[in-house]
Amino acid sequence: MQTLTQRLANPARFMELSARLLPWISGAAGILLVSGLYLAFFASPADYQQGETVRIMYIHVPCAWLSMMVYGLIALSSFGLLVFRHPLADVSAKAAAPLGAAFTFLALLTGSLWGKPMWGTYWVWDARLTSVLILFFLYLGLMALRSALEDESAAAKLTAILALVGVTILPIIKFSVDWWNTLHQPSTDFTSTVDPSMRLPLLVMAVAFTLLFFAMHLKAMRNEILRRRVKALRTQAVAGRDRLAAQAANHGAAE
Amino acid sequence: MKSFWALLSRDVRLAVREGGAIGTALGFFLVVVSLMPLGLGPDLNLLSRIAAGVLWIALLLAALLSLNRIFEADHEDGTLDVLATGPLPLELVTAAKSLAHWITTGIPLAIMAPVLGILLNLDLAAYPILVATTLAGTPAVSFLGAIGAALTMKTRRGGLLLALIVLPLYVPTLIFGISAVSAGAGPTGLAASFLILAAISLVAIVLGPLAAAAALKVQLQ
Amino acid sequence: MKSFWALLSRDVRLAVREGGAIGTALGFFLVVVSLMPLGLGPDLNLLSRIAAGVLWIALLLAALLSLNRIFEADHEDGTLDVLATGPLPLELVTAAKSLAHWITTGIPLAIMAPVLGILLNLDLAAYPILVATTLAGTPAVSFLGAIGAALTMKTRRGGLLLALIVLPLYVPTLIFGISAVSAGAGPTGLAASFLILAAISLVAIVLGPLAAAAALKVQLQ
Amino acid sequence: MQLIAEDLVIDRGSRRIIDGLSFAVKAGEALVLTGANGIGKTTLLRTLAGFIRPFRGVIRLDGGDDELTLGEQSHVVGHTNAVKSSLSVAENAGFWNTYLDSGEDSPSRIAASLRHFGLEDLSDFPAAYLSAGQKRRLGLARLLVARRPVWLLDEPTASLDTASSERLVAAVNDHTSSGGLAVIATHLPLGLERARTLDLAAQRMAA
Amino acid sequence: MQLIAEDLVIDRGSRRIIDGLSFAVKAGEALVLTGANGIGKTTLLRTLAGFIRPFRGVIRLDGGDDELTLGEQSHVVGHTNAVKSSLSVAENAGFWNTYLDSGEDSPSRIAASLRHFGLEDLSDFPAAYLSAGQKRRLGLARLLVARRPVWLLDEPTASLDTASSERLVAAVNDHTSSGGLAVIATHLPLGLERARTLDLAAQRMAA
Amino acid sequence: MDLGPHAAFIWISYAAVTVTITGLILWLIADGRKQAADLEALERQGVKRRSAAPGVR
Ligand code: HEM
Ligand SMILES: Nc1ncnc2c1ncn2[C@@H]1O[C@H](COP(=O)(O)OP(=O)(O)OP(=O)(O)O)[C@@H](O)[C@H]1O
Ligand SMILES: Nc1ncnc2c1ncn2[C@@H]1O[C@H](COP(=O)(O)OP(=O)(O)OP(=O)(O)O)[C@@H](O)[C@H]1O
Ligand SMILES: [Mg+2]
Ligand SMILES: [Mg+2]
Repeated sequence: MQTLTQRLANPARFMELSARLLPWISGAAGILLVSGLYLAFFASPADYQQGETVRIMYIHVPCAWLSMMVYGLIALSSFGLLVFRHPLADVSAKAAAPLGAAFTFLALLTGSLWGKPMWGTYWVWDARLTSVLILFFLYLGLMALRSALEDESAAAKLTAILALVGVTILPIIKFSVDWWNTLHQPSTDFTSTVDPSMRLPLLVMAVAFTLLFFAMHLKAMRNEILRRRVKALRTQAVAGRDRLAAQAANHGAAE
Repeated sequence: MKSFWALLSRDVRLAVREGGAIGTALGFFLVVVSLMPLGLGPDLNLLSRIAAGVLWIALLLAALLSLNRIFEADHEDGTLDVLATGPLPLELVTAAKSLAHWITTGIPLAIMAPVLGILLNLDLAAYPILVATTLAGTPAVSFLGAIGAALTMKTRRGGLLLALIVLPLYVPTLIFGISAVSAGAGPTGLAASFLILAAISLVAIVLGPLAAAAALKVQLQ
Repeated sequence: MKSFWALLSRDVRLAVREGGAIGTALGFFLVVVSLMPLGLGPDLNLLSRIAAGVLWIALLLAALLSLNRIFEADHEDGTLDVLATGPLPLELVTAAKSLAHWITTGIPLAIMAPVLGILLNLDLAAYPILVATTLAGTPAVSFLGAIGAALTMKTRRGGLLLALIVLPLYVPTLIFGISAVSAGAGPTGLAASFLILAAISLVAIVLGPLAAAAALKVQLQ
Repeated sequence: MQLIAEDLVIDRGSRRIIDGLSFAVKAGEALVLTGANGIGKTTLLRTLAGFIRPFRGVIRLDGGDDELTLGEQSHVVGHTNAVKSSLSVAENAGFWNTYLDSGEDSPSRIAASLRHFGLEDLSDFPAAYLSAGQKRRLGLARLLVARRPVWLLDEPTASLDTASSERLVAAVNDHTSSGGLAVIATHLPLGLERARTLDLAAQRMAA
Repeated sequence: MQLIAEDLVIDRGSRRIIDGLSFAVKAGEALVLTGANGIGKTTLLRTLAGFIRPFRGVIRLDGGDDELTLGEQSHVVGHTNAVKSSLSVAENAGFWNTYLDSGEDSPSRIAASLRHFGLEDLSDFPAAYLSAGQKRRLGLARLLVARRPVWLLDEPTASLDTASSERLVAAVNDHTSSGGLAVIATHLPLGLERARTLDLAAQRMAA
Repeated sequence: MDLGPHAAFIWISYAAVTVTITGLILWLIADGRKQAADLEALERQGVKRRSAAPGVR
């Protein structure tokens, strides 16, 4: 009996499975998203302190969570590539990076837009904000490094190394930034302080965004696998011609 | 002229391929700008006061980090020998390479300058001025930097040495660049700084390639 | 061990010959420190407030400018191939090279730090602390930087890319380095920052060579 | 057309490398420079190209273009290949074709030069992945992407296989037979037509 | 001692370069690799040295030190020389001598290796000023500054003059006759003793 | 629906998220189509795959 990862290790199997899963995940994400939006706008009250702007929370918080979760996924995939040489690990890491960067960017953006009415400024150099910003830079670094390297398999391993280094450094950054500036807003304990009337929409939106991410990630992985097939076919075409030429040249030299 | 364009476009293409010019420029800019508050303290008032300085320092940094190999790489693989015996005088070779450097660092960073503005709380109305003055001032950075790059071509770790040589040359650009961007200047002060910046760049565009070509001729022996 | 010392002393010697390490470090320091008032305005109070920031930014700059070739040069002339088949595991090779980088940039800049103090009106009593914290914190700069240098070894103009990759990794060092140096910390705060700085450096000394060696193994293929 | 060197004296860092050398190469002729490592072949070629200024002596190209220096009328192929790793084979050749301003029908000229050196199948290949000999061939292809009357070649067959060496010899023979001239430093017998040999060692002993 | 490769398959960037190659080189023997440019000689040597991981197949050194990889028991001389321009000739040789940890009487060993390749007069010369062939000789001198049982040489005679090539051949013959083994890629007939030739082109066609 | 004095911030937030995510989705779909088309074109030219899963070994 094969384990799930073993079965998934075969890209052909993955293509088959993902093709079957993708519509379901996207559908579920869509339904949850619509109901989440309904709950967020029509079935939840304005905050007694923050007023209507609290509705930004329903997208800000899922994006912020995803920004960290996706980095965790990339780190896991990188580990899978470097240690187990899992054939799909790099496909997963490569596909996730731009998505993670996008969610991090959205967390920053919606946070800034929330900050203006709440704190009177778009940006403060607060601990949580700064560490999210640095997370965003790590994403940028991953993508920049990959795009600067031509050899695909080397690029995969090198970005994996960078991702793992980043994951060890991230907690240190989080902790150092906390230390450096203790003025930041005290982190509210979500489960106990957020009113149940807001907890439900937030939860629905969070699940919807997570499913949305997985749908996009699957699609991006499928695209990446196809891209690699195309590339391999192209180089094989060149290689075939070149091999013939090398043989011809050698033949000529021998005569 | 055809040779000039060929060289220019080759250098731009290399910069894009080897360094991923624009994306890297954006990322670099973001990182430097956000490290400054970490270095100087998160006081927003202070930050918006020094925003102009941070912008120009990021520019100089980007120049320093990308300049030091512009001749060295061509020298090492023998390209410089062929360029020197080509139809283009060496002065135009250095001009084309400096121009390519400006296109691949000066322009992207000028376009990205407003990003800095947001992070440092800069006045929205100042953005067009910011971009314009950066565009007018950065040619000096590339063309003067080329002199340093040519002089340090054969010292294998020219980075710090290059910085030591060219940073003093950047002082006028830095002063007027900052005074053009900083808010307090007023329209006439702005116009004056802008013109002076442009003038410095023009001088650099003339002087830089000549001096760099002279340095290269010595280095090729 | 003999191999380790041989490599270390060769790298130090190369840095001294090719870059004139200490003299360049001093000059670079002077230039950066004297450019800061131009960028930030000549307010002496402000300047002494940000002295610590300037010191650390100069350090990071020096690292960025001298790091990007530490593996690339050895790769291009084939030395890296021989080092990789030598008696020393690649992890120790990268450790030796990072250590050499620290000796040729970290130490000179730490020793020069009081120069900055004079220029920026720093309290005399703070000098020993300044030097000590700089010495404790800079290994992280060299050893983490080596990771970036190894990752960008084959991208020919890695300068900006290297900066983009390693600057975020420098954030903890920067924050604690500054909080250790800046006057307001008080003795306990100082001791804490100093210890944390040393701890970060230790983490970097372990992590850096491992990651850099892993990257080099991939690059050598 | 004739390349003339008279009483050349060349110093490098206070060492006299070439001392009173005179020679002439006529159009249609190739001059092969030989001599042990370090005798001064590269130094002499770089002096002819105009990079090194001789301590004494005259170098001129009789019948050449008076507006141009000798270097500007020469193809210089040194120990390095002037190949950019991040460009493809075709892009490398294309760049030199445009830069050196051949003026003539470029695409077919580039294709022909790549074909001559057996690189046509590798056109879209990044030069970084070429083998040593393939890279050398790409460096040599520069000789054919633009016409220049003088060829100054420094150990052109280094790391070439036998077949490619023969292609190079054929290219030089073509060049000389169509009125060009060449000065070639080499350690190996090349089997060129219309070639004379100048042994720098013998010359040095005579001086 | 015996170097054995079994059923090697080597890919580079999704191209299959070597497909099912097997060979064995015994102590006292030299294997000469030949074949056109780009056939895969450098790739094979770098695989033996351990830089490239083969897609399939086994490489082992029977009778070698089991604690060390094949690369760590080999001298690898590639297309580049591993010579630092800013060090002098003696410093370059001295560094490799210490680094590779010869253990034996070092100064005389360094002197002997420089002498073997005719570099003794240049010891204090900065390597930056060496001619191409002199630099190559300095790269080859590394073979003699420390003892290693396996030599992997990639076109070692590139840019050497005839006399120096003969010195190299003598060094390889010495090495094999004292129980070492060597794998050498070359385009030129070297005249080695106790050498067998492996033509990669023929091998490829058979595959 | 009245979103109070800061309606613009809310709308911009939601708009930004919508635009970014829709953009990503559209790009993913377009990219997928392009890869599929390229693959089909190559296979029609008769280039065959040698091993099952190239590039992911
Ligand atoms: C650019 C600015 C901002 C960034 C980068 C940011 C980042 C984050 C992150 C990373 C989280 C998840 C943290 C966790 O679960 O522990 C989060 C959650 C949250 N953020 Fe923000 N945020 C920003 C601005 C704001 C603003 C202005 C507010 C409201 C005044 C806000 C309110 C919240 C709330 C209520 C949560 C829910 C989770 C919790 O309370 O721990 N954020 N944000
Ligand atoms: N990353 C890569 N992707 C695809 N092909 C590659 C890559 N790297 C090298 N090659 C190809 O591998 C082949 C083998 O190259 P190698 O350097 O081993 O040849 P060689 O026999 O040493 O030739 P030479 O005699 O010119 O030195 C060449 O055809 C080269 O183009
Ligand atoms: N700056 C310098 N100072 C002193 N001597 C130098 C300098 N540069 C080169 N030389 C010496 O000049 C001599 C000529 O070198 P050159 O490169 O011309 O030799 P070559 O004939 O091309 O040799 P090869 O066959 O090895 O390429 C060499 O002996 C070299 O050591
Ligand atoms: Mg020579
Ligand atoms: Mg080879």
